[in-house]
Amino acid sequence: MRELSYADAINEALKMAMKEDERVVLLGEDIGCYGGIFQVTKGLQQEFGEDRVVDTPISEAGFVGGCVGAALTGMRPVAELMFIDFSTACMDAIFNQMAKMHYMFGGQGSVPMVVRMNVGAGRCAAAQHSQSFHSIFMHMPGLYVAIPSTPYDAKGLMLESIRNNNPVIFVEHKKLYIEKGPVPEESYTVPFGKADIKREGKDVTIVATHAMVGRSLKAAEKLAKEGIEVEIVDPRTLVPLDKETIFESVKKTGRLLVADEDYKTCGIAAEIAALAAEEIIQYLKAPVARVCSPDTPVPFSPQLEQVYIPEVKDLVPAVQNLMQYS
Amino acid sequence: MRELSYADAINEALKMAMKEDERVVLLGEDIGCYGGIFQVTKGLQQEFGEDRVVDTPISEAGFVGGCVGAALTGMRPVAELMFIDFSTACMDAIFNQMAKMHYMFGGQGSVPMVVRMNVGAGRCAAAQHSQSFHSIFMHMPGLYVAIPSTPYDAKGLMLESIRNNNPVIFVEHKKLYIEKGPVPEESYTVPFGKADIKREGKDVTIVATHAMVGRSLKAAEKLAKEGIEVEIVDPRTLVPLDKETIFESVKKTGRLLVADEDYKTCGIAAEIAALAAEEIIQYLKAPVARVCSPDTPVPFSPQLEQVYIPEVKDLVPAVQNLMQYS
Amino acid sequence: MEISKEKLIELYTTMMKCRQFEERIVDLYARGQVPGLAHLYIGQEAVAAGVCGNLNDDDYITSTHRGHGHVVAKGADLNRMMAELFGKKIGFCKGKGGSMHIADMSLGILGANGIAGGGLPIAVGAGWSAKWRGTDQVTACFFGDAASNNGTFHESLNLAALHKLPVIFICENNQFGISVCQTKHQAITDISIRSTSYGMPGVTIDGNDVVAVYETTAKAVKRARIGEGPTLIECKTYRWRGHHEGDPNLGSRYRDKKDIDAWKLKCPIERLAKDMVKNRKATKKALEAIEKDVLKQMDDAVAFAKEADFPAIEEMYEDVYVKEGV
Amino acid sequence: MEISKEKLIELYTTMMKCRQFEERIVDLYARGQVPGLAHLYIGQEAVAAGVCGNLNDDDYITSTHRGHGHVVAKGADLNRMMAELFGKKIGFCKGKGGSMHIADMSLGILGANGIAGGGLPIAVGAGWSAKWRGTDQVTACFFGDAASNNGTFHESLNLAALHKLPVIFICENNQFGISVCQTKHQAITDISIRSTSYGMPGVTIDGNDVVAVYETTAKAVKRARIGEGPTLIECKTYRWRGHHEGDPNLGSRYRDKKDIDAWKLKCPIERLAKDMVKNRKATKKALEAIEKDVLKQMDDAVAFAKEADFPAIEEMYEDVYVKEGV
Ligand SMILES: Cc1ncc(C[n+]2csc(CCOP(=O)(O)OP(=O)(O)O)c2C)c(N)n1
Ligand SMILES: Cc1ncc(C[n+]2csc(CCOP(=O)(O)OP(=O)(O)O)c2C)c(N)n1
Ligand SMILES: [Mg+2]
Ligand SMILES: [Mg+2]
Repeated sequence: MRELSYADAINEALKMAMKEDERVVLLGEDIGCYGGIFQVTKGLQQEFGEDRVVDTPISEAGFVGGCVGAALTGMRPVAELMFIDFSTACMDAIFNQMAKMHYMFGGQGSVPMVVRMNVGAGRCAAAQHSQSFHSIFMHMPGLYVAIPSTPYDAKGLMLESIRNNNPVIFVEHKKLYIEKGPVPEESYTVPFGKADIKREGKDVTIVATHAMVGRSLKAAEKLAKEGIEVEIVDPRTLVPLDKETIFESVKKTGRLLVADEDYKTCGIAAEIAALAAEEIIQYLKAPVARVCSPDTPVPFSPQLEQVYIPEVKDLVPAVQNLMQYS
Repeated sequence: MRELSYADAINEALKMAMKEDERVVLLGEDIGCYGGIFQVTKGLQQEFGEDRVVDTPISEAGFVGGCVGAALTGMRPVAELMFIDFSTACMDAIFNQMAKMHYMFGGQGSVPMVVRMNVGAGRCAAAQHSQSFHSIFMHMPGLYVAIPSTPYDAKGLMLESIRNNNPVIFVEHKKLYIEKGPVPEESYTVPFGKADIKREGKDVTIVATHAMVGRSLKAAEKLAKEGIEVEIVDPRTLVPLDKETIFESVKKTGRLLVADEDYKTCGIAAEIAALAAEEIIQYLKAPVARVCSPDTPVPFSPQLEQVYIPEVKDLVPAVQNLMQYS
Repeated sequence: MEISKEKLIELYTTMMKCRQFEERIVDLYARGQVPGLAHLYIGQEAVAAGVCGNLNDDDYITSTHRGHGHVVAKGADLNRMMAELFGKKIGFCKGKGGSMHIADMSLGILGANGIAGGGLPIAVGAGWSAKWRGTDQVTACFFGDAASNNGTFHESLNLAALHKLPVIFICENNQFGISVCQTKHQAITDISIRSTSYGMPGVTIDGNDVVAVYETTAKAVKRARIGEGPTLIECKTYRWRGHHEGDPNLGSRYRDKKDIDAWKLKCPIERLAKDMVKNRKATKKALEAIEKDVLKQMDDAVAFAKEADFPAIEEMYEDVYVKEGV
Repeated sequence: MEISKEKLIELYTTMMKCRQFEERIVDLYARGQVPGLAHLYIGQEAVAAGVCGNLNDDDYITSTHRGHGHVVAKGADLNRMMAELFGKKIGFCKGKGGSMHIADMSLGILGANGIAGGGLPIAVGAGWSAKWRGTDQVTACFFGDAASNNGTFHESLNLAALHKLPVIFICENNQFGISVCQTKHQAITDISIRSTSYGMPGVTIDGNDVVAVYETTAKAVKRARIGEGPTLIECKTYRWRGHHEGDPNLGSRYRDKKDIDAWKLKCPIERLAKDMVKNRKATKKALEAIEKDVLKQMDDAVAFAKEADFPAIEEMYEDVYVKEGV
């Protein structure tokens, strides 16, 4: 099948959505002639014009809040935040307006909008341009959270996100933008709340998100050589979360490792570990393991950042340790 | 011993800190002649003047960010956010500046400041004035998080927070403000990272925060009548977290319930459950239980809100269920 | 511009409705019959009436924590409003929103808002939406003097002016943000001058003169409808009650009773009544008849609200997300 | 005001340092020897030099993502700066901050900042701090034209004017926010007019005329030191390089090479050199000697940085919190 990069897959989804639905507009900083800092919106302003692909001022609270008002009144805006780090500048619009309106208004009105942002360290961009804290959006009721790990999922989840009638936080991963993979030409959606088994195995379940999926696949290859068969479950959306698929896998393997690049404490891995401890603890042969970013800001120096990033180097020993239990 | 309300205990701590250290200043909305929306700063502007107790404009990003600059340059500011809900308006100052500077600057400079805010539903104030999402501050590295459950702890933790050289998120609970308890007249501190056993018991460990401590004590009385002895551990600070005391208790009881008013998913209860599943799973006789706010916005109608709030009604059956396992 | 007799009667009736609605709340609140917070509009009626007197049913408004008057003036059903304040299922928000979140999508009422300054970006989005959809709808955005210090004011007015959006920014300068008087929250007297920072026209008017408000808004609405962009209108006025019901002695902590009395002499309703009678636009009798009729409507609304049912517990969990395929 | 010959030489030397430092980065970056993002200051040197030429060592500055020039002009050690850009332990931030977070507390450099507009509240706090501590320290706050649309601009200038804080707000209007030209991010031409919204003096000057910047800042600093409050100074200038190194063809996606060439003719350094020689303040020879000397300093800095060690891995976990009792 035709291969596209993760960035181009999202670009294609945005283009298709804009073609099929006039209500879809894009807002963000430098998404126009610049094509977005990571080139995700490349060519879209040329194709759809400055009215539908809007270069905004540095006013995250203004334009993300603006998207809320636009969505409430019949549009389907897609906002780009250059980095998840800057979502702090529009957190009121996200937490208190976008996430709550449908509920606060007693089911009146809907807020069909998407806020795109990216996570992930590895570009020596230091503590304010490298964070992953997508778990806070999983934490806040009223938001859907999509976390594509492949170009295929990226296109399908984006199309679903735009068509969905709820507000969606669409979390991309910087290090995946240039990764290529098969992507169908036609329009398709990846449903929310359906995890994908990226690898089958009987010994250990790794619930992996974003770049941790690829890293887990690499680790699995190494571990396979030792005769350890890892199963990799990619939730694809954090909200709704496909607990069933995760639990089925853990019931089979009896061992759970959660791999996510967010900070460890109160992160996604904490939630999935807690769900297991609450609902299927009797199936666990071993402690639950978490492989996440450490609880420190992201350091600049390449030497430190390479160690900081949760990688194969961390996954392999963690899995080996789980295999001590039976 | 003399009794004070939780609000007055914090007020006394602020007053003592301002008397002993000129660098301590208070900033917030309506904290002056009004005394703060919950009367926590009552009388302080009259005593210390308008320069040291500053009524700010509605500019959370400006004055909390201002506190960061003041703290960096030799002051010890204490900011009040009227509700935790409004921390969304200054999230950049908290997440990207206050929490990271000491690290980003390689250990240069410090940010000795306190941001006060309150959580808790129960006043029919609806979805934007009743939230509890303090876990996001536990999630972000670089912040200390204090969560007093009694007037005694409130005074001692506030004095420690102001003297501490790190940024502290001081999370108060609305429903506790008028609760009275013994508070020594003199100055004292409650150390960070030292949990307090609020009740001893052999059957079930409840790790409880804020108002959940009092609610757990009530539940414990009921359960005692059934012969179930609950141990209640109050962490008092979420960061640093006293894992040891929590673990010791769980090792003794073999049963863990975490009671916190934050939203359930990715909350404090998730983290503590995950830590148990990671580090002491072999001691667990039963699944871990979480009693939290449901994953919905806070409803206005008193009828719904009463059910919404995690209370004795939720704690008792949850504990009884844990007792099914042995 | 000569205002028709019918329009004057309409403005009078609207103001009377706003006034009487709030006076009911004063009474009900004092008797503990309405839960939660109530920020009353008494004294500012000319602003809501004069502005909304220019709007069509399909025009939008964004409102504030002090929103009853705006919602009434835009034409919302009094029974369902009152029912919402009682937390009843038949209320506009099914009892889940309450005073600070009343919305009626069918009348373009995009919600009261608990966040001071929270409505401005939403208004920008609604205006943008009308421009994208090619309608001539305008959006009236109400906010207070103190909210004009929130960063959202800045970002919103800049965006609206830059894109010539059909938004009318109505600053109700009642000279206080809770207890903080204007001189303590900003170093300017006329907030309308802030329009120059965005290249937008701005004007300051007597907010207790409903005719002035009506005529000034008419011009702004005309500009907006033909694509000439936004206007900032500052209406100087005063609130007669405390910040919210329960604010001790009508705010005596921070203001002088004399000021309240002085402003009561400038009552916008009596003022219009006098003029109408003097200019033979209406007879005292006719106006008294209107007052009686409105009184009756309030009796009905209260009766309606009292009889109505509370929402069922299960409803707490509904409306967090839009049911798909809806 | 007649500027002394010595001061002119100093300004020239400072500008030359700023220029040469950045030209080194261009070269090192092209050869892949410095990691991460680098936003260069070339073309804007007159602003940093003219402003900082008025500051004492104990005065403060807050800087931006484009901060090298500000930091050099405030007098930071070039070796440790260069080492930081290389991610070395001896760098100002122990290699943990990098280009966007260089700070030197000993010189009142409160940090470059990765958040556009993030520095303004911090500057307000530093100014407030000086006022509280009763010193005559002033704070110079650098930010760009595009950052003037962030809500933090509004809240910060309002607070500074309201409390007459000793802060000089320096807006470097280089006419672009990354790819978005001023006409696309705000509907005004002179950003200095925004000062009127806060009751603060504002002035627009030629930012490539170091003498004008020096003299205008001198007046503002004088006002600030004697408690007359803040000033907004807009400096019109232009950046010669792309937004960051790696921005294709110096930003050809969004601007015309002709404009760059036109602005190069207005080089602030050559301009001062010409004037000085013409007015017999310095000989060509003397200026060439300075250039040579600065060149040498850069050679040394690069050599120093290259030889220095990277931080040890354990250091990644240090400095998240201040060690107490320190
Ligand atoms: C972001 C935010 N900060 C603080 C508050 C608390 N608060 C509620 S109303 C209010 C004062 C608002 O004053 P103004 O905007 O003048 O409106 P008014 O109450 O006078 O109608 C404040 C500070 C809030 N709701 N939102
Ligand atoms: C809050 C925030 N939004 C977006 C960005 C991404 N960003 C970095 S620099 C920049 C443009 C800044 O333009 P300006 O303020 O004019 O400074 P200049 O780069 O021209 O020196 C943007 C949008 C950011 N760093 N912070
Ligand atoms: Mg007001
Ligand atoms: Mg610029």
